[in-house]
Amino acid sequence: MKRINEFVIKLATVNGSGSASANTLFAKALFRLGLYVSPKNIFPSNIQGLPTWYEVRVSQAGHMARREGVDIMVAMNPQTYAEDATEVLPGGYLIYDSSLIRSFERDDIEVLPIPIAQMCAKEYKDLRERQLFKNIVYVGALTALLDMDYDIVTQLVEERFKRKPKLIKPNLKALEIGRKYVLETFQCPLPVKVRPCEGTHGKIIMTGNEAAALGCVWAGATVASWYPITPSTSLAEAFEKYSSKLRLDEEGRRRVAVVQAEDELAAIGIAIGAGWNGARAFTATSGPGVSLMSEFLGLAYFAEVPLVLFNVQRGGPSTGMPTRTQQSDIICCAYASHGDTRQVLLIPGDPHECFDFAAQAFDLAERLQTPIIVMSDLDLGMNDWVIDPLIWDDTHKHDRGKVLDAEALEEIEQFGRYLDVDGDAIPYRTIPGTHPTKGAYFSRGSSHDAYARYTENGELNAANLDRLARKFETAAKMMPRPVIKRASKASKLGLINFGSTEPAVREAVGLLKRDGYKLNTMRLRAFPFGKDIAAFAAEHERIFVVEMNRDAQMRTLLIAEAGIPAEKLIPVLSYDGMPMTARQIAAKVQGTIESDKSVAQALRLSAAAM
Amino acid sequence: MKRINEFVIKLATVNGSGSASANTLFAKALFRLGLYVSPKNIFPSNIQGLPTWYEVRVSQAGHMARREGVDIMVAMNPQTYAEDATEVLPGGYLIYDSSLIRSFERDDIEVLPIPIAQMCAKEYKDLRERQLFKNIVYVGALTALLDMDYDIVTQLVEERFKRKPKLIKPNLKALEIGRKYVLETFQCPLPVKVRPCEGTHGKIIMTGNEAAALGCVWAGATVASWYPITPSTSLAEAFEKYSSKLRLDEEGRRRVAVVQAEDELAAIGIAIGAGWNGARAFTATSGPGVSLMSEFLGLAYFAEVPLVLFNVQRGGPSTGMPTRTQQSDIICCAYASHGDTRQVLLIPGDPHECFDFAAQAFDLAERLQTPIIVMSDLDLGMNDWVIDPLIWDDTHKHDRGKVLDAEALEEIEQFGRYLDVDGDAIPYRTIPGTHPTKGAYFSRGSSHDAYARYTENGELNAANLDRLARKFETAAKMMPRPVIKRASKASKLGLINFGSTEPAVREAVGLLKRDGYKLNTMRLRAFPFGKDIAAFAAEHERIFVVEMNRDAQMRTLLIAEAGIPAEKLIPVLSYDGMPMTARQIAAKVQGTIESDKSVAQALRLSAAAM
Amino acid sequence: MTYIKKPAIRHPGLRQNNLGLTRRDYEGVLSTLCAGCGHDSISAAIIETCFELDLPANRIAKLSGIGCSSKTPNYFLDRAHGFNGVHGRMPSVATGANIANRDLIYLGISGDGDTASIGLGQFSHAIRRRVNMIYIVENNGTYGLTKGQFSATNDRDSKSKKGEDNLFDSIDLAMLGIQLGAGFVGRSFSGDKDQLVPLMKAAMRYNGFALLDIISPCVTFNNHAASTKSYDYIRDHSEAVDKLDFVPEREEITADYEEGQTIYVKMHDGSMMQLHKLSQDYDPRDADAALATLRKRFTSGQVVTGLLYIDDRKQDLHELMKTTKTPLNALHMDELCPGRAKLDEINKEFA
Amino acid sequence: MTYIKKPAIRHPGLRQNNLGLTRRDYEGVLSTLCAGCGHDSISAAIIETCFELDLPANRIAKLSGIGCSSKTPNYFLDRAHGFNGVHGRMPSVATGANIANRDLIYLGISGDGDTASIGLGQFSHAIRRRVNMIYIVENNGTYGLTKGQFSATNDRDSKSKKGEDNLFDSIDLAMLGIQLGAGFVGRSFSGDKDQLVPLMKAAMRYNGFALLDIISPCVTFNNHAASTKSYDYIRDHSEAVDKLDFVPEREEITADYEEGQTIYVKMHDGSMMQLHKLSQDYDPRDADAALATLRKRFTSGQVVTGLLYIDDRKQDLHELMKTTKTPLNALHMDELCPGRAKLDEINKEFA
Ligand SMILES: Cc1ncc(C[n+]2csc(CCOP(=O)(O)OP(=O)(O)O)c2C)c(N)n1
Ligand SMILES: Cc1ncc(C[n+]2csc(CCOP(=O)(O)OP(=O)(O)O)c2C)c(N)n1
Ligand code: SF4
Ligand code: SF4
Ligand SMILES: [Mg+2]
Ligand SMILES: [Mg+2]
Repeated sequence: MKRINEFVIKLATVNGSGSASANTLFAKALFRLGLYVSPKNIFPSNIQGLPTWYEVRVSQAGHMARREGVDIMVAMNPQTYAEDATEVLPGGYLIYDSSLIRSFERDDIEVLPIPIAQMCAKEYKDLRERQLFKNIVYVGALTALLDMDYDIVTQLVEERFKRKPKLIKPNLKALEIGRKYVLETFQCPLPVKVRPCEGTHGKIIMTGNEAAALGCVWAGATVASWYPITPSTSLAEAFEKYSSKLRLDEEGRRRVAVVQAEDELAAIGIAIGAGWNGARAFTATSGPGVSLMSEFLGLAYFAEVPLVLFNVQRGGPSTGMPTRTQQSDIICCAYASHGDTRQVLLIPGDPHECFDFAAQAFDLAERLQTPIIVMSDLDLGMNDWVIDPLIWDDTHKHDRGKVLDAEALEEIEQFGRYLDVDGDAIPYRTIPGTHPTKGAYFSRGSSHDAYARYTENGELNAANLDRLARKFETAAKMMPRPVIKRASKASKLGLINFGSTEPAVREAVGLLKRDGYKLNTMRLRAFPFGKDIAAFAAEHERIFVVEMNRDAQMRTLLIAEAGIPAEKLIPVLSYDGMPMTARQIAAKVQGTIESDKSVAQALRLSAAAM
Repeated sequence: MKRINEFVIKLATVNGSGSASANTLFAKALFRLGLYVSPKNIFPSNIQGLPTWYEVRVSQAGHMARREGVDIMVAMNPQTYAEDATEVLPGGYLIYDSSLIRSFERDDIEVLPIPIAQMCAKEYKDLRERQLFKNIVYVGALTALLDMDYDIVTQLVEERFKRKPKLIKPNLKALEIGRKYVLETFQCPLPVKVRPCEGTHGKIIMTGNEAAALGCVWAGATVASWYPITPSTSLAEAFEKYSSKLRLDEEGRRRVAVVQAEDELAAIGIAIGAGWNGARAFTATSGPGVSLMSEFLGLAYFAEVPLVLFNVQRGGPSTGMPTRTQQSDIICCAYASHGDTRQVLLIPGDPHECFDFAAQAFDLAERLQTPIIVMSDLDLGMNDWVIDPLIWDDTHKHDRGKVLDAEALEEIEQFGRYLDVDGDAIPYRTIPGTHPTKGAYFSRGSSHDAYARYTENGELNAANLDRLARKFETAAKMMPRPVIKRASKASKLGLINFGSTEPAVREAVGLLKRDGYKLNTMRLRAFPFGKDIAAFAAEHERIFVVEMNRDAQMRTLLIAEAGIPAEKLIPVLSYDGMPMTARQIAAKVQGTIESDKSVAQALRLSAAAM
Repeated sequence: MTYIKKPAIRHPGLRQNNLGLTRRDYEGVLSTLCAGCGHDSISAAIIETCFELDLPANRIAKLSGIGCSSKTPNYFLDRAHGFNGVHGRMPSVATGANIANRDLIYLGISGDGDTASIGLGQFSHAIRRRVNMIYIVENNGTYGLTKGQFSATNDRDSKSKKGEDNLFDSIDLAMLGIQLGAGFVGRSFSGDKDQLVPLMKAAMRYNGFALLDIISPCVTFNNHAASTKSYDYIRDHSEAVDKLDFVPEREEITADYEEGQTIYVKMHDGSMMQLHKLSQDYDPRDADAALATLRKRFTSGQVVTGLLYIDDRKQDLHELMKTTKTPLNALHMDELCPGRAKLDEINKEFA
Repeated sequence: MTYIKKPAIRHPGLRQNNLGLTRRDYEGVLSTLCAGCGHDSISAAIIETCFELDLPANRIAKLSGIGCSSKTPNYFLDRAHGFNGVHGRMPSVATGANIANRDLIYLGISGDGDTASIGLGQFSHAIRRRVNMIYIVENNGTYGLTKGQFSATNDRDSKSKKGEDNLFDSIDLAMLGIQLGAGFVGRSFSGDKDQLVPLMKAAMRYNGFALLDIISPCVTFNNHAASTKSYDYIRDHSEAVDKLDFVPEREEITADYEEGQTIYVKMHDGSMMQLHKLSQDYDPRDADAALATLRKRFTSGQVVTGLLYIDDRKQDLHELMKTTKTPLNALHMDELCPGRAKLDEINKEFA
């Protein structure tokens, strides 16, 4: 087994013990060493005292999905010692706090006891410091065990406490304690270790929520209204942080307003009011919030009010698993609200796209005058991903869509808010206060004619509904196209995925290829579906649809909305709340190929054509 | 044109003028004469002063759908004279209040002026009475013009004012005024007229909301919580009326509680609390309310709480057309809430089924421990339909599902709220307070194991989700089966419909048959779909799916959930808010058959097989 | 067709305000409410107020929820943008609109069902957030548009048109407003134009959350305590045709009384309502006293009208949030988008 | 695995109540709240109260919303059914449960976020509806479970752990409760067991809506006004690792003071809270006086504790609705289903 620069290390700690910061420091150091890391924070829905894990896949090759099996377990939580030990692969290592000695019934792994608590007790007098620095101590130990460039680690500590320099020393000391102990006690480094490389040079490491928040800032969003809910909270908080820093006017006043609403209904109501009034506005939430927003989402669809909604998905149904990931709000969002309502979805595949799509979402919302729902998930939103630096093109002109200003209003004879002037089914709107006598109209969720007048004439209303349906066709043309990667032109086997499953899919496709199965892949990035989707389906006999939900929701959408025959689409599902692994996908694909005749037939077809 | 016992009469009045009562009296009299009537109340979303129509299809043959064209128009509203006149078929009649003479530019119809206001002004001193009795006067006139058995009409008046006998005389007088005037003035009866028959003897005339409310009473529902919204309000109000009359205990206290909640979230919350606590509980609402309930619907699905929700659908999206009908909440309800949530729907096709399904819904809710959504619509809910009398089988045992009482709890070792004991994926529940030490559990919307304990173990949670999916399969087996009517065993052309479109479909199928097109029909009555649905689809090459929404929502569900290939299903849609007509359906079907090659092919196949 | 454009007859002699506009320029489409509905009087008062204050209509945004009351923004200020949202959620939409452009006047119109039931949470939090707006509740104690169910402001023990008892105590929105920190709280009666218009003028000029709880009788589903005589009379006659679909045309109820006076106003159903107009020596700047007065009069069945409470020193939401003085919706993209170089800097923080 | 069953060690010497049960029989699963969290003290008080009142746990139903506070019903009364619903909607679920069976005791547990923000409407209407229940707000002025955002009961101008200012005035739930007609309103402090348990006992015995607003400090996201000294100390140390994920283990804050006394209680962040315990001559039956007292003390920064208001004569929801005395969920189907003959009669009305 290749274990240099390719391994999984897992840190088992206790919630609220200060480990999260130490763990991030550790992952960042690995990243600085040039390695791809994909840390997954597996935390409870609680604040203190429950088991928490931080699992870091380290990969020079760039694999960023989770991988089964742990090479090095840092077991700091006696509550979970037993289960933690079982996860270590044969030949792997288990480090634990041996202040209280215990035995682990595994003779196929190596146990490295470090008396962390004892050492801290000796070193620090303050009880809190004792507790806190335990985390830094194990990081220090790891630097030696893994042969990490120590300067990089100490430099990171210094960067981090730039503004609190007095904290640098105690942290460095804690690092030293751990490092020194293992250097003196064990054979360092371990065979599982790192070697600096260039892999991630020039890259950044960031969560999707941070990226999306930055996207909102760069898109010129001025109003954010939200209600706290995991895992979307950090998006709103990051937006508040960056926008209030980057948007100060000459007098120190803010060119932005962030409102913590009293609930999700108010959060989206505020965004609708602001969007209607010409500001770029958004809200961020997760499943329960989306359900609560659905009446308002129908209003925004029907009254044609631009707004952006980030749905950072978590485990459903209901309150479900708030700290786990899923992609299970697909149908709920695509058809959010009662009546003939349909919503536009953007589905980023990594934090880089979270930034790009966040920025695009505001253009699309204003161009289409409708809500744009950006579908992220907990894994994408809250975990750190290694990505290319974010890019902004200074020549980009924010597209505010069809808005008539006072001058334009002067020129036209009669303004009709919902008239299809250009044949693309997108009407012109006006912003309140624009003109003293022209362009005012009445927005409403009740049936209306092309002049925004209330009507109970069923045909006028149906005509308006037809225009909305045509607008959705226009939308399909504006959506980001899917990313298609072909293993072979001739392959009749395809795979469709979207969102955060991308790293697992990329790796799985590699594994499958190695075993002789060539799959062409298409990563969906939006709904409504453009032409490419049906075209891809037409080219393939059997297509695996990878998604993290029980009901194969995207598959349902593909069947219903892209007209793909059901029998073509084979679900590959996972809904235990954990990010998928490549092997999960590869095993399901391979299993199906080998057991299902129709798939085997497709494969033969590909082979014949190859 | 056959115009005896087969015609359409339309009464154009003003909202709040007291016409609704007079119109109902009129329709009921026709019904008593043995005729099928299907009055459609076309009313504005307002209280007073706007145009209102009451359109009555009269049919000895039993056609109960709307029909295009009006044979007799009673135009009482000067605001709409012009449009009302255009609706009259050539050879038809227009009656109007000629207190103010005016001309109607139609020489192909006969205009019958009656100076109604003048006559009332002469007869009644009180201003309100003048206004009010105008309506009775035109009914009186119609009795003579249509040759209605006058005794039946007067008897109806007497029945109605049994409890206010002093009102009988003035009403009879008003009838007389109108009757006398036309008898003296015009050649009575008109060629469009009625002749008593036996058609509806033994039948009743009732709205779906009244029937559903009675169903709830007979099902033993004890808790109703609701928030006013058209067109569901009359369901809750009828339940309150009947249950408080029929459910008094010895001390005059009520064996029922009806709560007008502060909004729809509270309405469903109350129903959930009551259902959880072992009462049969329901709520009734329409589109906007369903959207607001969607978070709670997910909780009830996941925590497995029985409750019944009546969705009396109206025109969407958003506030839409509150006083018009649609079937556009199909998808929204089938998948209500975020996450992998799916809901059970019952879809009655007439008020008789509204009663039956309401009653069954409570058994199903408790047997399945999940929300049951009864999908009605404004046409079904608020208009009068001629149906067979409601039937109750006194031997029916209300099925309360799997509930463990104290005795049962004594016997089992460990109670597991979400254990699949019987292999049907339906667990056992307990009612709070049952046993001093056993059977208590914690209901929650967060992830839980088979013992209702909170868990963040993804696999345990997934296992529970899998059981819920299996429970949905069990549900499919318990659903009322679709009603299949075969025109011909050999026909390869089918038609699927559901709900209130049934009369129009029956009539359309007759029209098509006359023209040589034999369609087998299947009326869906529930979701999830049972086996019959796919079987019906398999038997047919092309199937028309009739529904009142823009997006062909049921068709989507059939494709996605019954595995029917999209190309088989041809949408027949209407979404102008009016109940469909037979001709609308027949024309679309015939047009498609004649223009679409694939359908023609299906037809040939049927012909070959015949 | 329920959209009826008013005939555009111009009376050349109509009085003009300082903007050269006549009252007509402040009107909306023809009301579709019941004849005599109190809500129409409130619309008239709004028109009067805006005309007299020389307000340019396009600098006003009208927002509402759902209900007969919430329809009224269609019936005034045709030149202003309007937003008729969803039931009970006007406060949040108004908050968002206000945040987007602090320079317009926000006129929120709601009903008692819209505000005191489904909208109670949003109402309370808009107050707490000190949104700079005028919030008018057209309070008729009933759900007009859905045909007469009790609302949460309906008096205990009164009867509905169908004869049912109201079981619950009413919520007093003015007291609630003061308690939650509204800076301006007034109450009036739709038929008391002399009190209403000045109160509205003051509210329009107030910088912060101004609540106007306006008693506005519902002609059709009026449900104040039954006064045997006239109530039965009407019931008999509406029941003459068995269903409650007859709405007799009525005159607007008016009230003309002096400060400090308590009067009885006869409702459409013949019942009486007691209005008490605050006297000149009442100090509306003392919240504690205001609440005490309201509670005391409430206990003796009196509805106090007038300017109940005002606090001039309260900062509005924008001041609290320290938003820039230019309306957010008027900022240029180059003031908002930090551009490429700044993004490169941020990238570095994550490298 | 966050479900931790407590070790079932039996101490034979444990005191038994009149039902022969020990305190242990009233416990729940092990709490997963932060060490020192005020909510745990409230759970302990509930256990104490039920034990001492000899209540059979299975005659109690525990209901809650979402939040750290709303988790607590899992940590007491294992033998009672519980329902942990959705955020802010406990009041409606409790109302429904109560309607279904008037004979159980309904114990609703909520947080300040759960009640004063998302749940404000349901809270207010459950009060107005006079649901016979005990409604406990475990009030910490913050959103604990979502990591320390301000709640609507948080004091104006206090600072969050991240150093942001709270811009808005707090909502006083006790005053709101009195204003909306709650029949029993008490306030206490989680660390004052001597006051809390008797107050809970009284609430348990009260027939109607009993509101207990219990100040319950959040160890982790405590956000009362910053006291320079100790606050900075902690910030330094939690920031030592840059993220706010370190939760030092804390002792419960307790308070022991006499009736009529005003004391300062030191919060976890070193700031001070002023508690004022009502004196014996305070008459809790006068709502006007209660409100006046609360408002006055509030203005001077004091939080009044004790039994603030009680009205013995209020009828509860079931009395108002005149529901039968047998619990609705215990009625037999033959008492409920009118049967065939009755239906035939009704058919005739429609013939
Ligand atoms: C979510 C939702 N629930 C219910 C309704 C139905 N509805 C329309 S108006 C109304 C009540 C209006 O009462 P109020 O606000 O007092 O206005 P009024 O008609 O009395 O002026 C209701 C319940 C709706 N439109 N939307
Ligand atoms: C609909 C919905 N919105 C948001 C959340 C996220 N959420 C969970 S707990 C909580 C706040 C809890 O605050 P509080 O009620 O004060 O309880 P505490 O944790 O402080 O005891 C929020 C917003 C949710 N679960 N559901
Ligand atoms: S129903 Fe009542 S509130 Fe509505 S318009 Fe008529 S009078 Fe006004
Ligand atoms: S975060 Fe605060 S409220 Fe939540 S458990 Fe910890 S101390 Fe208690
Ligand atoms: Mg009202
Ligand atoms: Mg809290």
